[in-house]
Amino acid sequence: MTDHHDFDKNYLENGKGFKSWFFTVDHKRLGVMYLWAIGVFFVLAAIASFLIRFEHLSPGQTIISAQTYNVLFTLHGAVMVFLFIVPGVAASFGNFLIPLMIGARDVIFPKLNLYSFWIYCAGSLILLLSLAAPVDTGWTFYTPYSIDTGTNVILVTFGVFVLGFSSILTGINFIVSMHKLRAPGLTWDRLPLFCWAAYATSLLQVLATPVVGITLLLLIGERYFGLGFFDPAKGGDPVLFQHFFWFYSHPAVYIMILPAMGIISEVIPVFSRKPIFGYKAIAYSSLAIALISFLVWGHHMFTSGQSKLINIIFSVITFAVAVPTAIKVFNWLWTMYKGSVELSAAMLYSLAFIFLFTIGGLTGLFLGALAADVHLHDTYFVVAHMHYVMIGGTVFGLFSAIHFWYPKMWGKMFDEFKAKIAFTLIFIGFNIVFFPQFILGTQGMPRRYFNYAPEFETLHQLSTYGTWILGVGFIYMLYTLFKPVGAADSNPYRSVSLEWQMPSPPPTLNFKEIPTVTTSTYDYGTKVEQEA
Amino acid sequence: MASANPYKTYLNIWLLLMFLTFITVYAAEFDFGALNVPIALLIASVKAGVVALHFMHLKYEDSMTWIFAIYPLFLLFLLIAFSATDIFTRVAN
Amino acid sequence: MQIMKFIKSLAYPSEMLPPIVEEESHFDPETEHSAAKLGMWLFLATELLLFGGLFAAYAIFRAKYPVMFAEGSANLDVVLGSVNTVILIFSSWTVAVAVTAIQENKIKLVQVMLWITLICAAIFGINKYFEYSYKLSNGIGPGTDIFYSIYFAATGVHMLHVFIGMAVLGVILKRTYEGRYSKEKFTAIEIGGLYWHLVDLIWIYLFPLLYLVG
Amino acid sequence: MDWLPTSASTFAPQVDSILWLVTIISVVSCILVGFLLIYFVVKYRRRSDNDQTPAITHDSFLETLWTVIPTILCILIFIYGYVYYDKYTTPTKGAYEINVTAQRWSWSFAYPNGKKTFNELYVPINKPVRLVMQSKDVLHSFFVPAFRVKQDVIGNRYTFINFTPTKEGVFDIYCTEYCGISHSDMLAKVHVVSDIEYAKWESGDSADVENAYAGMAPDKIGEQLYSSKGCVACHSIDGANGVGPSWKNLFGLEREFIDGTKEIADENYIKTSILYPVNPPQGKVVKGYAPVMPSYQGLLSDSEITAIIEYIKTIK
Repeated sequence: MTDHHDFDKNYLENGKGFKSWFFTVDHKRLGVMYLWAIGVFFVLAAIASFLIRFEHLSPGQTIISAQTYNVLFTLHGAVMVFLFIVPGVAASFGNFLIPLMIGARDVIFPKLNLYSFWIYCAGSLILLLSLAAPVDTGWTFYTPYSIDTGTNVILVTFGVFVLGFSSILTGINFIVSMHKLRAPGLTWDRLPLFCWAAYATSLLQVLATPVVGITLLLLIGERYFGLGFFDPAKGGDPVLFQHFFWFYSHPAVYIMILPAMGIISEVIPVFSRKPIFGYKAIAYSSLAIALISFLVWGHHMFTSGQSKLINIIFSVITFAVAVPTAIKVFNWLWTMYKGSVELSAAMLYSLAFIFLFTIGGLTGLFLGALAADVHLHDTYFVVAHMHYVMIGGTVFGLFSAIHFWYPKMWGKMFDEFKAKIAFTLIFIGFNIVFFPQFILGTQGMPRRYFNYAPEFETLHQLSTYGTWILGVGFIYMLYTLFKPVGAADSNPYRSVSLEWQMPSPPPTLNFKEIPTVTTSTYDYGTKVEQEA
Repeated sequence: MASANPYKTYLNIWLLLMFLTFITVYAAEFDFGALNVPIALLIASVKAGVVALHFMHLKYEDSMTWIFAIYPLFLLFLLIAFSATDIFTRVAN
Repeated sequence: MQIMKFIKSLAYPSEMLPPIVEEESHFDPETEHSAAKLGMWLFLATELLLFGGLFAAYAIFRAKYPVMFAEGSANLDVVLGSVNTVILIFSSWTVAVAVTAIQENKIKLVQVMLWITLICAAIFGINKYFEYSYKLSNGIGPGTDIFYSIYFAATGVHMLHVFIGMAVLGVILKRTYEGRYSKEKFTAIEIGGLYWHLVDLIWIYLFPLLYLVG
Repeated sequence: MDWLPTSASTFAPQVDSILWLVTIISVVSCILVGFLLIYFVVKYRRRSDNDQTPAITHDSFLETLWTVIPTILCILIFIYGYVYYDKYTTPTKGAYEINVTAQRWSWSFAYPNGKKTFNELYVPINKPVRLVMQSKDVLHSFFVPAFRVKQDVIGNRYTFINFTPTKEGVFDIYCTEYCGISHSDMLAKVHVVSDIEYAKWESGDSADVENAYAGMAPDKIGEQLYSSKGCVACHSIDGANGVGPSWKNLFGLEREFIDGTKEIADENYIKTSILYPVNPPQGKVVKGYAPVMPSYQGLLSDSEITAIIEYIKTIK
């Protein structure tokens, strides 16, 4: 029809101006826009967290009031969870990569993909509108506090409800794309592990999100009509709200982490020049996690007043989920065995992911053990555990992806050396922020506390100083990324997977001819020593 | 994809559904005690199954569609089973 | 005029998009058809779980407050409920016929059937309106007790789906007059029909649970 | 600084043993992962751009190994966690039952002998205690780090905590379920005392308290009560608006109430407000504030109320 059929034109050059981006159906442009959006929200929520940490430099009021503090941690949690990390890697890199990896010209429902993005924008806007009278419930909206607090709960929950549709529609799009659009020869056991992870994530998005949707709708009903399901004063049950909420929010943890795991599975083989170790185990454990993660939500509620029997059941199943995760960690490690390992910035982030995620996972064992959780629940131990998984895991995975696919996305290279300096600062800063919090929590420092006892001061201060290093590292990373140095080859890392076998940046229609796949995505190394 | 005379089949199915609706209402006249809900749910499920299989053509769909049609039912069961287990085993500990 | 244009652009965003959106599909019609159906089934799965929260709340509170549920249920109008059930199942049948008819290129039949469906849906809505207003005039509303909260929440969310279904089928009906569908191209009617059947399915459960089992 | 808090109940050493067990497992695993990571990175670093690598895709033995070992460890940790949790949740027959009421943002305790205390829990050493807890408003959570016990407190339903204190002393009670603006000030103390002292405290009604304050000026006593009875959670003394009105310059000030009436804040007004804060007809809630203050009837003696009034007079 028009010039976009010109195959030589890459997706970045095909059309200029706001309209050509905001109304595009090109999955690559949508992926890039999601990346921008989550980046902006990440910075917003990070600023909130810096203020929170600054407040803790001394006990009592340091810079902000108690009410502002409560608003800030709610804002930090809600924006980080619903605007940044849930759409996060799946929507940005999922959109950019899945069609390239499966050898398709786009996702199966390109227009729906655009609508999902619009819905995401609308939901974010609604959620942020609530800043006019900011909410102080915490991102978990526990009843009955959220029913009777005077703040803008309805607007925020409605925003989350709308965002849910974006999540669901993106999930449907990815699942159906992977069923219907894989290139000839790209069988399920040749599919890149990032796609497997995205598939498992999409399943969770499609099946878990509606439950939180109805829960938040009912919460709105509680506030408007006084429905009473979650209000003890009306014969309802606040713990039931927690059941409904965590039925979504526990699988949501895996919505956040699985795509990052997928990224690690892509990056490590490339920089080790080895096939991924235990392809099937990693692929199936993604699926296993997706299925079992629906069975463990109650481990967020061991001290909530849940019955003893159900606590025990949830504890057992929780330990069952720990196993597939352990398998993945060792498989990634063993991929490097006898390889040819190059420590690029992307690889450094991936290796840091393995280490930090191991700590995050192991500290989960403390929380899964019933008697220990009684002590540790709702303390800083949980805060530290969660951030080791979410930052040490997801965010490090995202940074790895940003560096790894940078040449493919922008057609340019960044300064590797500077990127490694930024990595070092981020890694050190992160650990200084969050490791002391494990100790704080074990000593009994509760979370969501504006004020704290003087004996916790040293560790709190240490943690706050860490945020400054982390912040500097993050700014330096952005600086490095915004200053490209020279053009990129189509395949600077000599990867064998499909998305690198095309020009950088990719042409608008991806493939002139749909490719036929004949080998595995991880076809590295010589076959002499295969299978002892 | 449809059978020889789909309109006739649909009409039969519709008549069956009407009959089942009548049974549901009629059965509610009697008190079966604890069986009231299971009976109502059983009839409703038969109706739902008929609608899904014939009107929604689930009969002709591939196994993937079947999985996506049935798996949410399993999740719904989990949601109810676990939260009910909690609420009805809360003896004083 | 500007406003009308804007509203129209909301309904048909594609009309104001750059040409790239109007690109013909990258995929063959067969793939597109089966993909749309699979996508719709996935969407139905989410709809089912959306109602799942309500069913779970129903199950738990019914077991907790059996007397309240028995009394509340006895106060609901079984006749009106039964009439609505018959109407909704009938409309499900008409949609099923419409989907088959389009595959035989019988556009006229499709249009008649979709009109009947829409009328049935409207009657369903009017009945619900009478039911709600009767309850509300007697001082019974959401929040009266847990049973009525469930009743209003469940039927309310269901009613919302009826409206959405009406909108979907309405747009499809309009497009049949524009000649957009044929024997070769009927995916929209089929997945619109699937959505309508789901609305029916949910009601098949809600009716006995709310009106009959006391 | 010790990484574990004081251990002062029979449950605490049990929890600590799990914490130690999992810590050891974690440290060993972390060292293993960290070592392998660094070893592989160094040993197999890229030497030339055309390094030959073997195409190892899997190894059934290794994979079974790192499936089985974590599984065994997980089962072990679960069993530990379960056994101690079971002990903790099983009440001892004849335990000393204390009723706990949580409300924003204070704790009150009612004892079997009819005594009541506020933000101060008294328990005898080495006697099993059972707390029967309920919330008057939103969710709260009762947490004593020294005892390693924690349980959410819910409205319209009782929840329970069992513990046997093993060490005399004063320990912190925290609220760990977020409950609003003064969540982090919803603090209390638990006093573990010997049997003899406990008996004294039980029989002595407020005599002990009076003795403790012997020789102190009333306004100084009031200043102590201000923090020990939880007034500090809602009322500032520096003029800042909290949940309730500030006490600065309060005495003698004209107050306007939500029903539009006015009154001068004198001794009688303050006493009435402490005893009947929100219940009409006596209760007068100052305009601009929510009617959330709990009644201190039975929790403060007349002389203590007088002391608080004297203290308020001094805050200028």
